[in-house]
Amino acid sequence: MSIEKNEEFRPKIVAFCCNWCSYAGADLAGSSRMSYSADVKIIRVPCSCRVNPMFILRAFERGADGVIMCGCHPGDCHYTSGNFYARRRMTLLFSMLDYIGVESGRTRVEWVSAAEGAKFSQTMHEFVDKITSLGKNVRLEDLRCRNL
Amino acid sequence: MYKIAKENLTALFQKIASEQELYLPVKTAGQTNFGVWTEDAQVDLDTLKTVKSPKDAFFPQSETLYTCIRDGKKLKIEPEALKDQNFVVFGMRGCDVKGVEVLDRVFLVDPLDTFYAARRDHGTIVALACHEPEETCFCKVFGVDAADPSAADVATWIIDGTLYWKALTEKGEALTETVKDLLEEDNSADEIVEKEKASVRDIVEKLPYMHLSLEGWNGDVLMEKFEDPLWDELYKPCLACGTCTFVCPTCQCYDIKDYDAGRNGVQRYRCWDSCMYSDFTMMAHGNNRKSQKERFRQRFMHKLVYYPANNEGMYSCVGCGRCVEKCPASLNIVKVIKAFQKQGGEQ
Amino acid sequence: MKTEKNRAELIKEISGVNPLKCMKCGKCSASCPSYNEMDIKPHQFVSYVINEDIESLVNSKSLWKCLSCFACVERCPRDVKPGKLIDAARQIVVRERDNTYLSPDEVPELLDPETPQQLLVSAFRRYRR
Amino acid sequence: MQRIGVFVCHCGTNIAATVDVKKVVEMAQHEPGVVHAEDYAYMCSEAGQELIHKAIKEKKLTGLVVCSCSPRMHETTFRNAAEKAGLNPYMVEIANIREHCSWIHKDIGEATEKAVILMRAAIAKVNLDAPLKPGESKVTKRALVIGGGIAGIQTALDIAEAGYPVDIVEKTPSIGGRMSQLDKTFPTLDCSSCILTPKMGEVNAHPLINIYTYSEVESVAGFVGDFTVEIRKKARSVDMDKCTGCGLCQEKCPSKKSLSEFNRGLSTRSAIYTPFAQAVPNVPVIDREACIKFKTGKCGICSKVCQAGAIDYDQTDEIVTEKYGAIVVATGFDMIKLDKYDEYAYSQSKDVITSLELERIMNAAGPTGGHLERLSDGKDPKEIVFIQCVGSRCADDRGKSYCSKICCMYTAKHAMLIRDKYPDTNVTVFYIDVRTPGKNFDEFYRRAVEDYGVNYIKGQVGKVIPQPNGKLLVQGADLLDSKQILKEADMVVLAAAIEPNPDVRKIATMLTASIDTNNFLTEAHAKLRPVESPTAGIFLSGVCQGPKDIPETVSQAGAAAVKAIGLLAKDKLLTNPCTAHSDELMCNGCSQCANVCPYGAITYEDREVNDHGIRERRRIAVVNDALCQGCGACTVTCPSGAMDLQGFSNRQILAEVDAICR
Amino acid sequence: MQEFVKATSQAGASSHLATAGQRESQTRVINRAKELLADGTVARVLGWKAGDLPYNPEPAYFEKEEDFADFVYNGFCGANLSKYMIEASKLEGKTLVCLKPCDTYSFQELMKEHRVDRDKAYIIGVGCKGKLDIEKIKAMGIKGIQSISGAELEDEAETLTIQTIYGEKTCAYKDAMLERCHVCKGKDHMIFDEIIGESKETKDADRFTEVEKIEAMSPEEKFAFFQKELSKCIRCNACRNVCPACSCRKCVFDSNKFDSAQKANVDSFEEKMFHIIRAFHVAGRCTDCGECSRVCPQGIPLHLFNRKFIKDIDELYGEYQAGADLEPRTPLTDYRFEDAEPGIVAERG
Repeated sequence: MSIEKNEEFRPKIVAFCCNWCSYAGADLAGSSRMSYSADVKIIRVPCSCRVNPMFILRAFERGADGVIMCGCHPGDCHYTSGNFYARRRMTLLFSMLDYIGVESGRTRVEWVSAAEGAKFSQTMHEFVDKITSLGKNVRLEDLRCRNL
Repeated sequence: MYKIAKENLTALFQKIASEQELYLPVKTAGQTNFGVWTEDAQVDLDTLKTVKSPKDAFFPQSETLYTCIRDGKKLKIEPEALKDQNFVVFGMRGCDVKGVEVLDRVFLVDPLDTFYAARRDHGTIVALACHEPEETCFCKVFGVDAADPSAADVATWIIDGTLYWKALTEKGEALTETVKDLLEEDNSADEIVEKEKASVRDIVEKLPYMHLSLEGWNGDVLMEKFEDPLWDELYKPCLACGTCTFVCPTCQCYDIKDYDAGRNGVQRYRCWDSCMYSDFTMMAHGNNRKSQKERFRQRFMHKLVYYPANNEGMYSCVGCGRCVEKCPASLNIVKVIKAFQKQGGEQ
Repeated sequence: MKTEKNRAELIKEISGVNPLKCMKCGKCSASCPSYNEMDIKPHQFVSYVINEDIESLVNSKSLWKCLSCFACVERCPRDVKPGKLIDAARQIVVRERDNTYLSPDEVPELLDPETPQQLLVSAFRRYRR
Repeated sequence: MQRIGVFVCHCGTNIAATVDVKKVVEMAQHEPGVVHAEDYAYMCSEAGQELIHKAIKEKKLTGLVVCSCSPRMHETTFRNAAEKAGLNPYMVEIANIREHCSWIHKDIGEATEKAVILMRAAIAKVNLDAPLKPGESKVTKRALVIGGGIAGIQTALDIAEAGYPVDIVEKTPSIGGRMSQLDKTFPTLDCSSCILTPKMGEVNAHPLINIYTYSEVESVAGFVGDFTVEIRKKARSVDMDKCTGCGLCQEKCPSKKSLSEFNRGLSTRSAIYTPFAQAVPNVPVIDREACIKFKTGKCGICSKVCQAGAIDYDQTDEIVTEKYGAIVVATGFDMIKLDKYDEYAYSQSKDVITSLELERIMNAAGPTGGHLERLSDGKDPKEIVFIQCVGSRCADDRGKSYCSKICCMYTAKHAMLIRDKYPDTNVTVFYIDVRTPGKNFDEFYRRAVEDYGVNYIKGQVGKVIPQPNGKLLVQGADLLDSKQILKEADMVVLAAAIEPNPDVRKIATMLTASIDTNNFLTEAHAKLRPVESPTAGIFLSGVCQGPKDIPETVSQAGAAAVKAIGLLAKDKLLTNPCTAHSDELMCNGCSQCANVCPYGAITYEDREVNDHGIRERRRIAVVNDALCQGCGACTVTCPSGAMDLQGFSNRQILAEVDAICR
Repeated sequence: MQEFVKATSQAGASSHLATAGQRESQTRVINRAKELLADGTVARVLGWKAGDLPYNPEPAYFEKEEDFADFVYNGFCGANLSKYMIEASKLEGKTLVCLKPCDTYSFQELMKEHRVDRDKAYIIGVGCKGKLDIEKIKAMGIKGIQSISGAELEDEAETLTIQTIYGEKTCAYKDAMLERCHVCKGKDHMIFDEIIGESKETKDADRFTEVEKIEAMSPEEKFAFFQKELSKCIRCNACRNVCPACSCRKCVFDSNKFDSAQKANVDSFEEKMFHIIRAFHVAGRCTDCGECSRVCPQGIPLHLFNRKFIKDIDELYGEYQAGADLEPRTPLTDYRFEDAEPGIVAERG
């Protein structure tokens, strides 16, 4: 039983979570002790509509292997309509990334309510698996970041 | 003089590239620019003007100067190594070679630009005479002979499927030594080349821009030209993009910027800048050229007045005509010179 | 493999019905013209599928008593469509009989004027694809 | 450069068991800007806060990072602690190393590594934090209640009793709402009018309450504490001040063919009318669509008979503009339309009626004078069938997905009342489930079964078929006895689902209050803030928020009043400082941000700017801090990045991204 | 040299003769402009001034009657003048602006965004029979150009005749047309005060064909395609600066707000970032005027980015043409409850 742990690919995953639903959902996953990979790091934003496509590209530039955005379910946005705008923005952005040849599994949007700790954990499991299967992001990374 | 059949050029390039880096016109996605030679590169010696000038070879669009690496609360500075390998730039036109001379007068004077100097030291220029100059060319105006790129290390001509090769400097001789096996000495070559030169010069005479007059443009007309109300009109179509400066073989302005690579450190690099850009020479107090008119004027005043004032009357335009071809608003230095000329005529 | 679980899954797949949506209101049974002939009532069909007791279903009289009038499908407030479940159970029976069942081309010549209209409609529905 | 203090909480063993807190502290010390780092068992405790206080003072900290539980838990605690020590509370960032780290990871190495990264992200953010100060806004001490039913009436009374003026806007000519249409109320069977009418009178007489009937909200601007509302007073054609309410005009009006809205169309009324006898105000309105004078120009009888000279045919709609500090929505409900339920023959037979119609029939002031009779032939029904859940609990688009909540109880009430008054009449109730949670509710239902002999059958009715003999054949199933039932009935009563008043959508849009897919107004929190809308200053009363019976409505009305009073009692409001701001030098004035702002917080002004020496007038976006809730929709819409969000700025989020990715 | 001057002036004269009768609409624009200047309706005219080569007219203002000697409107007047109206809106008085049908979409989009002032503009909608791309002509190996005939609006000829110092060449008008004209949105002006000159339909291709071709590629091919194209980018910003939708006073790529101010690509990621974000910022606002691709000195088909977004928007949120109306909401500042989820990208493959 001597698997070389260091050789294993550990993806870097950034998760943008809206304060009102998904961040709370992640909190619930925590308080319910529903584990998911430590490769996921959460950034709290007030609403999914605060997530600028620039943030996502920046994450990839800096070496993230996957970026996931979570928000309130459509219709449940704390700010009424934020996630609707976010949904359109992300759909177009993801489509563009796919268009220029970035594997479409590297980005994901999931709606997670404050009550869906299990869904949060499950989603992160799936996403980490997906990114692990895709391997290192090489198409969008700025090499300066890696070399430095 | 040596010669080599055009179909053997690949062998020549292979030979050069086996010993040093070789830059030459390469076609990628429909456009020809100078690039590094590789086995599968599509070499294009027929296109008269590459989109970008070959100045990249000596003054790259961006280059790292040094890197700061963070280690806890300490900082380590690692300067970038200077170029220490020889390389060859093949296929530069006469105007582009003259362009290097313009850059030399900026970067090789005190304070010496060591990055540039290292590249100049290690670079050998193999120029290619023009065969069919075009209507946008006006090199003759600035004293460049399209038919005879004599300021290079090696001058070459392609005539009827044969490349003629003539070393002009020590560096050129040295390069010639390394490829001698592939070249063939030809004593009758001079005659053929002279004939070609004459024919090219004939064409040059017929080109519309080649007789442009630079009367009234020199280092002594600073205030007169600077304050001319004509600028108020000329700049108007300008979109403030950097096309003219980035395709220009003589534009030498650069900006120094930092790239913050996250937690690992910061890379300081320099990159071409354009006097057309709104944040050109932007300082803490603001911008010393606030309007596009001032920025537009700067470019032409620099080429035709400021530079000559500091360089014994030498202009910093070489008449390559790239800006004429590429300006999205169809503005260019020729139109500017002509506008002043027309105004002079009227007065 | 023909387990009850697989058969129940198959019924759900064929019918496109999620039986768990049933709230046991019984409107299907209330609407059914063949109710009295049936041993398993329409609303019970749903629980048989939920409980994966497909064997009882396929052996029931009800299977062949259903006219496929789809009143239950039309009226079900929960979109459970018991009629579709019954129809799917019949499909299972037919499929499990291998290739002995009729091809759609053979149907017309077997028709006789005594055949109830409902049955014809039912047959057409089934062979529509 | 900030002077940052990092505080790592053990949370007993909650964090410390899986995160090596000492290691986190050590790593913190290597971070640029960090001048202090320590750990403690319970950071949120008095003692923990004392440590923070001391460090701020001694090390002159300018920013804090607390590595602890979720910011949703203790962000406020630590912000307050910072403020007490003289630090701006918004210079505090939380690294969530409990919910997002120690509680979900088992491997200490892994969890510690992650905790360090989360800490670095928080440090990166706090480095770019700027002190923020909440703004202040004034509070107009006046409330608006939209809707004059029992919910609106109760809310208005409670607010007025606390000493604040209240305006009620009611769309119909009288307040009273649905409750005024009811006969008796469960589970006590008091007469609805008897308990409602005194309240209507009280509202009418209250010096602090002003009622706008026959009026609608036209527009709403402003924000919590300072709403400006335009109210359209529809032309009543009767002078409110002059009318004495004698009723002569209604008596003499020759146009008497209009269907009475109050009686659900079961009777007619005159063109000039008050909806019902006890209407408040007791001033009629002219229905201009029905009025002969308005249709032909000839008639004018009402004007002739009115001794007070109150009739005014030239009256026009009037717009009143008022300022309010709080707005309570109490727009109530209606029954759904039954046109999609052909199987119940509602549109085919006059003897298939809705429960609300039954209320009117049973009511002494109703179309039949309180006598239960078939509307088709006036005969006494001997066999009555009640069908439950018509359009409620529906998965398809014919009805509503929710349980309408009140039907089980009012059906029991109807059944009981009928059995009581007409012992010869059989009553059968087809039900799916009988839901009776509520004080004395189940007892009430049991009485209907046990004492009054109401026949409850479990099973939904499949079809109601009108028979040639005038009877109604009800085809149902008794699921418990496993038999199909065919029953001939004289009358069928449908417990139709209730739905929010259709006007609420328009009102919600004006208020920027969110609404769910069923058009119910959304509460700020389903459990903890059930009477507040997520939009500040908007409160919810009654069925507009979800199905409710009268006692629940009244208690919620009181709760909404208390929330409104709590707001009105304040002299000033502190606004959330994490709002958007537009950089005037970068703003294009393109209006895209205003398009996405859910709060109407962005306006534009022409302003002279000095852009590095160039002076020019530009159209610049201006954010109203009091309106902005800080969602950030505008910041992403803005292509130039002129719009940025304080507390969650572009550079801060990017810094967090960088810190995580490295 | 003397000979040359003579030769060209002769050529010029003859070509002038050949087209004199065909320049009718240009003359009508000039006459109308002079009228409006004279009666004070407009303070200046924004049009095109003949260049010193047959194919390089430049956008220019005309304020005096004598300026109009140089006024030109022909197949090489491809520049979209609507963006110049941002600056012109700040000037005293009205500016008469000549807009081609496609330019009017941009103008309307700019109106929507309050960047141009309708009251400061007098719009003459000029006809269009497709604009010419000198790069395409040169790519046919035609060089040393002295004169070009057949580029006038009224020319019936389907062929351009090009005199060069290396001899006379011809090429089909269609073959020299800008890509955008082959997928023209139509020759109707969306907004104008008056229209002068006829147009001729030029659409002969579907504008999404190229996008579809890329969509059908494997991720590796897609990546290689864009890598190759974008590696040519010199970050001259011509695409941005010519774009009527990119009218930000301060571009994010020039500001420190996102740490995104980079003047040149140091890493291949940067040009992708630049072009994706640029396309994203104009998504829903881009009228597909094609100026970005026209001006790119490196011939990068930049419209492929914008059109991808347009295609997605059309497919996901309903057909939308930016600039076709003055409705304030664009697809990205609007939504429907039932909008597709982002997962659709992966689902449709």
